[in-house]
Amino acid sequence: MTDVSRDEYMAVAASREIRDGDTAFIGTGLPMVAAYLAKATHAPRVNLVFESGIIDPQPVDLATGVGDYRLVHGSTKVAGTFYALSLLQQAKVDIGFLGTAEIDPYGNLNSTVIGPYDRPRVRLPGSGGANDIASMAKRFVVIARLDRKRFVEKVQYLTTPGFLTGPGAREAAGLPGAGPVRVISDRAILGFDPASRRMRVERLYPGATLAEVQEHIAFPIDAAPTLEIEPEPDLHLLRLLRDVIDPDGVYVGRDER
Amino acid sequence: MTDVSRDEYMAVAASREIRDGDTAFIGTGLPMVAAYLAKATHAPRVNLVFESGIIDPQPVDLATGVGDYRLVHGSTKVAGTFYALSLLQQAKVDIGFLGTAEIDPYGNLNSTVIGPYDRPRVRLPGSGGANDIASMAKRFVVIARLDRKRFVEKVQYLTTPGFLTGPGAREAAGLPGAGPVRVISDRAILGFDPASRRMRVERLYPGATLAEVQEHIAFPIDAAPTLEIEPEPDLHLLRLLRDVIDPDGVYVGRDER
Amino acid sequence: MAQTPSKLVSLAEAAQSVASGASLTAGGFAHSHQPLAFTRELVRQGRSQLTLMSVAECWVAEFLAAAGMLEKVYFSNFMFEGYGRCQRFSKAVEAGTIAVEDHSHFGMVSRLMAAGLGLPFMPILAVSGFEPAAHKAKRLDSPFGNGVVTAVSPLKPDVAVIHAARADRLGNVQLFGTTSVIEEQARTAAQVIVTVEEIVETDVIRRQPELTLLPALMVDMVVHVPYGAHPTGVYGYYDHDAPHLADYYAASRSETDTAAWLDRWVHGLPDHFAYLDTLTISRLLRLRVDPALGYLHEVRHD
Amino acid sequence: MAQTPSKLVSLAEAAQSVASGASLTAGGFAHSHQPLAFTRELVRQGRSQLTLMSVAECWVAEFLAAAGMLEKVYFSNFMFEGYGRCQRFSKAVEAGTIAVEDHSHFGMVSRLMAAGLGLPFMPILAVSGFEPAAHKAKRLDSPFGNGVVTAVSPLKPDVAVIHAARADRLGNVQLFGTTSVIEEQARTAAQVIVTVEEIVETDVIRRQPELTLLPALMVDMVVHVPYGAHPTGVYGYYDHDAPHLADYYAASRSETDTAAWLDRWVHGLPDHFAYLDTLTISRLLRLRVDPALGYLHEVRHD
Repeated sequence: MTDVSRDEYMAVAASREIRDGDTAFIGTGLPMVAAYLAKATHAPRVNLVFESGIIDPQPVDLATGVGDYRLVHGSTKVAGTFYALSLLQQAKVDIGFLGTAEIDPYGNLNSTVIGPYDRPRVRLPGSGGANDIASMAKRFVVIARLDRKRFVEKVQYLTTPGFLTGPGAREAAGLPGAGPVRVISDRAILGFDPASRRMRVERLYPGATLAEVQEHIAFPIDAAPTLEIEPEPDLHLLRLLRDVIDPDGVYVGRDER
Repeated sequence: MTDVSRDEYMAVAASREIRDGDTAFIGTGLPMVAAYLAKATHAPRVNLVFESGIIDPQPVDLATGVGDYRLVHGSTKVAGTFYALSLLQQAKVDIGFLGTAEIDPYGNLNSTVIGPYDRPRVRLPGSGGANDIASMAKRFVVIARLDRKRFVEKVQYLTTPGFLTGPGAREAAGLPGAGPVRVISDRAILGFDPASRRMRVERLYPGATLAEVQEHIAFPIDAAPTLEIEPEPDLHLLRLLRDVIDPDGVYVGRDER
Repeated sequence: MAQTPSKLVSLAEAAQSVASGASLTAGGFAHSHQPLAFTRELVRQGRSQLTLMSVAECWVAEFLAAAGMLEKVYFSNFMFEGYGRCQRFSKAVEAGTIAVEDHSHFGMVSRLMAAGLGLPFMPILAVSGFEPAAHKAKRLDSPFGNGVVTAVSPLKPDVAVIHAARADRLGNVQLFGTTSVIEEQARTAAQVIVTVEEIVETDVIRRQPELTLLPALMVDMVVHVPYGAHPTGVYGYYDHDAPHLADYYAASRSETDTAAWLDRWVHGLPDHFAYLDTLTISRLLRLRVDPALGYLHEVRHD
Repeated sequence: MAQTPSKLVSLAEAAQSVASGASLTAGGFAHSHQPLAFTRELVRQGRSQLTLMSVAECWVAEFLAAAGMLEKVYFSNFMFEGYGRCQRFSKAVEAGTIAVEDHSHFGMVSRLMAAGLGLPFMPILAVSGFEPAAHKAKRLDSPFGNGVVTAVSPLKPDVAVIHAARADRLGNVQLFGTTSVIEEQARTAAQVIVTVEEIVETDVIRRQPELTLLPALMVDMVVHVPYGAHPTGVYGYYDHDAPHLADYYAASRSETDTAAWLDRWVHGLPDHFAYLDTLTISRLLRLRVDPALGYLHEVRHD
């Protein structure tokens, strides 16, 4: 099957990061699709938590946001924002997903400003739960399309900690979570070298090359010792994505290959 | 009317301490009766809070305790213990009522042990919410029968702060509440001298004498500049107490005069 | 506060209690239960130099920014889910006319909670903003030698404005669905104004006390404002009005279009009921939720 | 934890997970929802040197004390409302066989909450115990120069035992009426055991998610134990059994009578259903609540 879109590769790869029994902190967009996909396949007992205060929903329709009433209906608990976020501090959250405007080689993120903080060129939406998730979830995954303006040597504002300056820096800062484990992009799946904590290329989507990935990243990046090729998603997964979870293609585009 | 019991005087006097619109933290026994009486008469808009997490009940039957289901039914909010107690810290509670095994001239209370803490002669129930109420409610009222073993020069354990060692001591200790305003006993209503913070006799129940009150208190105690006589309660109040609020005389005895 | 037998006031009266220069916090999350009728009334009356101490009340922030009424904003995230960033708010920050102070959600909620619990700080483990400004967050050793926390300082707004499902005249407030940050916002604010879809008898509140979000002792004013969250939604009543939000979002790309939009939907209408009439009843009915689901099943994801 | 498809276990199995020397916290307040079937099973199985980190679970403490199983108790208040102080517990403290550490309610709840929120301390304004022992509470200046707090240290029990109204097999737990300290207790304990009146399908939980006290992610074991709080009550199900409590209270005045009572009601009965049979169905039916009130209207105040 050659008509798998990049979004579909991303959704499937993100879904795979969720283990059965995990408590996963989920935001709008691809993470939501990935979480539904995981729950419908290999991780039926995943507990989904949304920052609006919704725990473990069973939505009939795809939600348009983390506070969407489609999530409230049929959830197992509705509470408030403090409750949901305090689960992170309690070390009850296994995995969180984050998007970003900028990411550096250590997985540090900026979703606050482009330009100086007090008089920015572009004012972005701000941290939201991102800093909390990255600081306190046991692990987190970044979902970001490759772009030399996004994958930068140094973020213009440190919204959300990855590995900070490298090995030992998170521990020194007192951050309870273990940090980023994966960066899921539209051409490859990236990870972090366990020794240097720098980003590396771990898997290429079919058709993508290492050179092409490197070209779209503004900092030097190597391949992992064994650079793999991501297999095409199972037909069953694709059918779930296309027919059940996101039939209108709201979050998972079909066209871009 | 000469058949008013001491308990009835106490209930009426306690009820009078509640002002309309107050938020009152209420425990089992006489305070509950006093609160119902206040709500049924001069303070219809009193908000009652119970440490079990019940806010503003409208009980059909007299409750046997602060967690009684008679209070849950028809309350305006049910929550948990932390919620109820945190209202004290938020300075939302105007008045609380406390009982005690020992009380000293400054209104400090002991409800923890008689004898040494580690090997007490009598182990009492412990603070419960008493320390919290006395520390943080805007004002509090003690309800205690006169007895030389109860009204003592020095409490054997400081469970609950009154004025501590005297003027300025509460402020120095950082206690947010203003301290005790009244001690309602079975023969007289006591208060505190605004300058010395020591207990004094403010009102005698009909038939009681200052000497008799002093005889039942183990520390030296004077009368307030104007020592008044408590008037007999209004017939309407007595009917409410006897026929509606505590018809079985569970908390308000009829016999002792 | 509780001396008044009823806390019911008009929307105009409630809005009048917010002076220019005041600090506000507002309920709501994403496209849900934001007090927008109140916000429109405030814009209609006109205010300046307001401070917003907010978490995710993006639409309140955006409309106040569009009307040029904001001076300072503490916040953690303003994002119109499904649309993009808040345009007028962001432009004003970029132009330097609104000063901001960023937090994580947990940091912001904890700052409100500190004040709400009467505490001079709240300890958290996340490092709010990571390189925290000294006045908002400081590293603090536990006095028991068992760790280090980030202490965040309290934020205490003058007024909290909340939109909820129903309340009685005494100010007992109930809301269905998620409660977002309302509990902490109502606790911390010096004055609490609640607008509601329905006024009910206290007996109705007493039938489901477990649904009570704010007891009367937390609330100062109650305003009866059906569709008071429109164009955001209220769980169990109506869904958010996606086309209306999209219209605003399109207008908000330019200052002129935004001004025209505000003229049409705020300044050009004398009050909330004129606003509802202009929307038309058929439009409002299209937002009515499926009672079995609590949301509008047919809504398009646009 | 969530790897098992169902968390349902037997009462005996659940009790076996509490080892001698373990620290416990138990739900309940006054005569309401105390996990007493679990407590009886633990007494039946026999344990020693247990620690209780408690707030107001007086009956749990009293029965464990009567059985000689307690070594240390952290608590804020043990009082049998309407009866008097806990006799066997108090006697054991007076005899020096149980060590205690006193707190105010707020101090104790805050210590549990500190651990439950993952914090090395919790700041409060009340001065817990007023002359606090250094290991449980310390005065601490706010780093913002805006006040002084009392920091209380975290308490983290090995096991929390909760009795609730209903749960599904995944561990989503609902309770009607007041929730006492259950939220904080379940958060802080390393292992959470919940006994319930009814096991329901997850769909039943999903119909009223606002009633869920503990989501599945907080719960390790679920045990189906109807009348599991007897002789205390469960709101909406049955009231406390006042004559049974009075019988125990009379027995508890002497060591011999207490032993005889324990022989009759605990050791002499193989399991919880034998206990219920001995009580007789007519006695249990007399405790059944009025569905409109949620409590037993006819009960005497004795």
